Amino acid sequence: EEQQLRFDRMIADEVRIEPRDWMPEGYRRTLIRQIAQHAHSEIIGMQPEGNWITRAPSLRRKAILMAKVQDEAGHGLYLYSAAETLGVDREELLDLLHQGKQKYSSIFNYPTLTWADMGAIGWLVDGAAIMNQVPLCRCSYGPYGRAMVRICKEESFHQRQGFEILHTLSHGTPAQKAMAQDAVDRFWWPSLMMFGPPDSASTHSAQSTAWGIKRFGNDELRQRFVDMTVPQADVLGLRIPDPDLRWDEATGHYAFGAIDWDELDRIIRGDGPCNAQRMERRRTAHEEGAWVRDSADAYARKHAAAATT
Amino acid sequence: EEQQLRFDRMIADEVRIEPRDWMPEGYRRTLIRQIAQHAHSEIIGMQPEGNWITRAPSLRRKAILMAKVQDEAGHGLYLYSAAETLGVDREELLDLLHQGKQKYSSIFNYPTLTWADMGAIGWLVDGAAIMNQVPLCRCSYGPYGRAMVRICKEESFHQRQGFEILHTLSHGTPAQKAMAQDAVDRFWWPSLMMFGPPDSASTHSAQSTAWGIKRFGNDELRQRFVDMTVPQADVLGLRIPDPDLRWDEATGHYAFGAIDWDELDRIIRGDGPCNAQRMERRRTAHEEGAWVRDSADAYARKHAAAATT
Amino acid sequence: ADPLVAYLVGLGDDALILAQRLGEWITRAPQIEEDIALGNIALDLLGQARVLLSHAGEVEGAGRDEDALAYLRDEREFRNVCLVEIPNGDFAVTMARQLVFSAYQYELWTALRNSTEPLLADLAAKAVKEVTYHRDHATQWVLRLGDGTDEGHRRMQAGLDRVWPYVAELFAADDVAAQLPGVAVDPPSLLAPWTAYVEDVVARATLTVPTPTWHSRGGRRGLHTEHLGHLLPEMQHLHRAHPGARW
Amino acid sequence: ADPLVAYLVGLGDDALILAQRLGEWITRAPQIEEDIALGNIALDLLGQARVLLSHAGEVEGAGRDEDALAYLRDEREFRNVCLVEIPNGDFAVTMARQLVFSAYQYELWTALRNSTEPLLADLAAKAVKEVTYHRDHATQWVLRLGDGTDEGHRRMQAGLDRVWPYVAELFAADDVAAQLPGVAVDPPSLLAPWTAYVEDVVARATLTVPTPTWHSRGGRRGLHTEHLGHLLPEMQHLHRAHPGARW
Amino acid sequence: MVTATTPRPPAADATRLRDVAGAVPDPEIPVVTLDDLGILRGLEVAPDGTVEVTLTPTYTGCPATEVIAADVERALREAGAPRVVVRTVLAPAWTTDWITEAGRAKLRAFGIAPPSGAGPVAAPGTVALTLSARCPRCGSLHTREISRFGSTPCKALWSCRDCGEPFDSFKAL
Repeated sequence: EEQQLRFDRMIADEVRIEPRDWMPEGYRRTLIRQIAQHAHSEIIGMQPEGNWITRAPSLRRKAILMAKVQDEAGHGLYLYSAAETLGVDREELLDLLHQGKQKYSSIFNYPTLTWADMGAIGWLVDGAAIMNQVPLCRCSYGPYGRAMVRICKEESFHQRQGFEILHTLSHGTPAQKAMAQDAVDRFWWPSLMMFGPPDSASTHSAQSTAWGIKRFGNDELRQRFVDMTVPQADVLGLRIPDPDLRWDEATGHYAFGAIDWDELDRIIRGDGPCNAQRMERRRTAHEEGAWVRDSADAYARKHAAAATT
Repeated sequence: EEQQLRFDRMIADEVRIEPRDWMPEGYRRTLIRQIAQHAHSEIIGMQPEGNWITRAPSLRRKAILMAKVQDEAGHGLYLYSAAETLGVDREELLDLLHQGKQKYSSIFNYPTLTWADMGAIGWLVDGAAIMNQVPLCRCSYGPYGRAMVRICKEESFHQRQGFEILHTLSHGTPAQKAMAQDAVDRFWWPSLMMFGPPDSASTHSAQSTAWGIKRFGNDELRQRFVDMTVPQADVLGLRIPDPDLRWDEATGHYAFGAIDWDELDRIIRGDGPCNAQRMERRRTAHEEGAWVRDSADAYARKHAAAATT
Repeated sequence: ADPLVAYLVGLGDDALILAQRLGEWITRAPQIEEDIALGNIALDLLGQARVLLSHAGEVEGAGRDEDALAYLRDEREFRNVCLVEIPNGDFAVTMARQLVFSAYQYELWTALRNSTEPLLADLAAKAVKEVTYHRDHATQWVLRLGDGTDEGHRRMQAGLDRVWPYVAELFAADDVAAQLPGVAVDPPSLLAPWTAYVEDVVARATLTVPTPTWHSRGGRRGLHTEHLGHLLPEMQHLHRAHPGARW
Repeated sequence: ADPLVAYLVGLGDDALILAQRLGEWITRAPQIEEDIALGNIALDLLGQARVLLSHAGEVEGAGRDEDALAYLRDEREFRNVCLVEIPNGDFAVTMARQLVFSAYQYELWTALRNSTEPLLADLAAKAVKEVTYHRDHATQWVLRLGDGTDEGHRRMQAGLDRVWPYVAELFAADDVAAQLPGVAVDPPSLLAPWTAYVEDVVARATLTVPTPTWHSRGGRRGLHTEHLGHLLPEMQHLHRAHPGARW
Repeated sequence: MVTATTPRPPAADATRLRDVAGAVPDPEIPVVTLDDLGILRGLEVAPDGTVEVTLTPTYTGCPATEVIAADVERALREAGAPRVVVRTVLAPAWTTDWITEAGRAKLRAFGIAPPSGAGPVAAPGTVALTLSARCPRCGSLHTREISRFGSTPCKALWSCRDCGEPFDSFKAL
């Protein structure tokens, strides 16, 4: 119909779709799913780092880490609000998360075993996230695109802090340097998996690209990430745990080894080291907080009623 | 009547009263109260030491401490059984404890703030307890007296371990020695209070003495404890925190400073640093364990029924 | 020992230990807003602690920085009041503690704006603004829980009951403060305005001000609850495991 | 690294970490008998750990004694299976873990009585007797809870569900053991007798053997759950806070 | 990069260096500079050429403060300062009133509502009053606060009831 034509024209002209504009149901559903997954990832992603707040090795690092985890919660809220402009509400989305019907990024199913993991997450995981997210700043859906602009800026700050943690460790005592290398060894491959399966195996992509939601293929973004990160590892004095990694003059890119997609599959299926723990913590927080939210609602109703009578 | 005369004669002849013997109601009640309070003290007394099991500074000390706390639980059970020979049962006595209607030794309302407190408790608190308990080995009530024989043997072992902890600390690093001195500073006066108020202010004593339950006055036992302990402090190289402490040639005893009975009163009234915490821990363990005990009972009934049908 | 150092350390430890406790909430709060709010309050307190402990180290002049003071002291050397070290309990216990402490800090920093010690006065001017938010946050929650559902009311009253034994210690006369006229605040002088504020909130929340039968004492002299001895290992472990390392 | 050292450390860490967890129960058990029983089991495990770690230190020959190994290693250097480090949960979770672990240790020590390494064989002869009691204790409780009240049944099943994801790791083929034929036991060889025993108990308790969707891995390679990182600070703090001190 | 003879900046260079320092972007909201935020309190060049910079943190616990100090130091060195000392002062306490008009415009353009109104009212017995934030996208005042505390300590999260846009609002301090 006319609406569809108008929508298609806006997409073609790169005019942003806004909440009050008509949009096809598939577009709306795709966006809800993607924004919700992104929001869930921010919320669940607080856990691996939150795990070290009470143990941060200096007050300065403790403050930085607390601020970072808080940022993630803020980004989560922000994204849930963006999703709400599409006509769902946060409670529904959280329920879907808690029931396991919506996902979050698999990277957060790895445990944070040492302080250096705070560095590796900042440098590699946030680095990969930014690589994925920068193109979303141009997303056809206005509220999401604008949210991403601000989120990406803050994430860059986080990535810089992660890099700095690793830099300090790799230039510290031998034990600190070993800790940094160990963290990179554990987080390197999972970070590459964050770009998703190879394009040849990826679903959803074509339609998302047509709708101006997705701008680049998984493999292309992954390659960019590797190209950006390898020289940074040299600055850090840390080794990328890939014997096949080498500069390829012909392509002008780094070639890298085969990714263990079975591991990603296993984790997506729920058999990762922390899937159960992350979900349990989230559900427990939600359930144990029910009486708090209920009481706040009751108070609000009571006083709203009082104000109008 | 005749029973009373027979009872009085047994007491006079130092023949032990046994569970099946007739005894006056007051004697029975006094014993139940005293044995229960003693049992409760063993159980509550597990907490200040249990607090350090997870943090013991060597595996050897951890094993010794675990064994000690376990001994205390064993003594508690043993004493509850002794009380049960007087026609109450353990559940009743625990209920009275949980309701605050029966007491336990006030000494356990002080916190254990450092590892050295494990030493001070062994040396001073167990030392004072033994001083109080040795005369009870001759208690007119058979089961209690025999229980005390066994318990005193084990407590002596504990006291020796406490002494050894302090000895190691006071001959260790300056920080360790300071820790030991600090523990003695905090536990000295409360240990003296363990003998109870001055005889001039003590209730119950006369009748208990007549019944062959109590053998010595509070002040006499306290003096014996001071006389025994002060030379041990010299061996430890630790200072007793009492500026008035001195050897009195005339009496052949150590003279010591005034005890702050207000502090003891306050703690007995419930205003001690850990009263609330100790009781809460005990009640919580009991309440959270209710379903476990219930299920075990149900299982026992089910299988007893099955065995007889 | 220099009373100024002791005073700064006492206030710094209050802020540090409460920040540590609030940090335990993060990822466990009843709603995401509260993960943020509690994190934010913790961050403010951590900021206060860093300023106070750094300055204490400078005044002491023995080369201890904020981290040496936070990570390398033992339990008996901490000078915080016992209130801040008690376990978080449920959200109501935490909000009761927040109400008590933020209303106390509000009066404290308000008074310290006139301290003759420049750093304290400067910090106070800044902190009083932050603490105004903290106090408002706690107030709103005490109202919502106390005057919301029956369960909220019951739990909030239990929360007040749990923390009230630790209140008197905040306002107890303090040797250290007494030695610093003009610099420090006399804790008893804060009681009246604190009571006025808190009793009003408790009443509006349809709750009852508890009358505890026992009171904590001695945190400022290093006599703590047993809880602190379990908080410090977690907080200090990594720092102590790598002596001399930079982070 | 010497595989014998690694093997001894692995078994020693299993016993040490579980002893630490069981130690947390003391003064919190559902009845005093259980304070004693759990303390007793913890003490047996601690005894095994001390023998194993001391011997590992001797074989290694680098001057590390049992305390150096227990207190001065970091999380990534611990070699225990993940099962023993998970939090205690309620009594049913602890009993589920005890059933799984004591039945495993029963088979392990039974087999190790024939180890060609004399210390292991000697320890095994003694430990198998202790573990027989542990297994019996856990068995009795799984029966009482599973076949007692409805709440007991529900909680006991939840306890099994909680710990079963950590079972497979106990029986996973192990590089280290593979390098020590005659000395070590091949973990997969213990699975059949373990399964026979445990499935019988679970069935008699009217419970169901869980079929978990995920499995722990990697404890023997130092890849632990996040829980271990909170257990170790508590365990090691005091020892580390006084470098070089004797206790 | 080290040149053989580092030119010593003349005292008159202080103005230029002040501009350099003031142009350093905030690390978390890089669309605004330190000058925009009003957190650069002073810059002096000592006779020996040492540049002394005075900053004030937005919040006592703001972890960006140290990063800002490092960024200022680097920017000044690149601009030729031989030695830079950055001091953080708490007084006078920073207030959102110090954010410049230009800074406010940039924040708005970035989708952050600049601060308006006041913090919670301190007087006991009154309901804390928070003024509505203006939607930086459509300009509506028909907005609601979602979270008093936002992703960074200085911001709260709001959403617009008219255009739906979620937005950060700089908290008045």
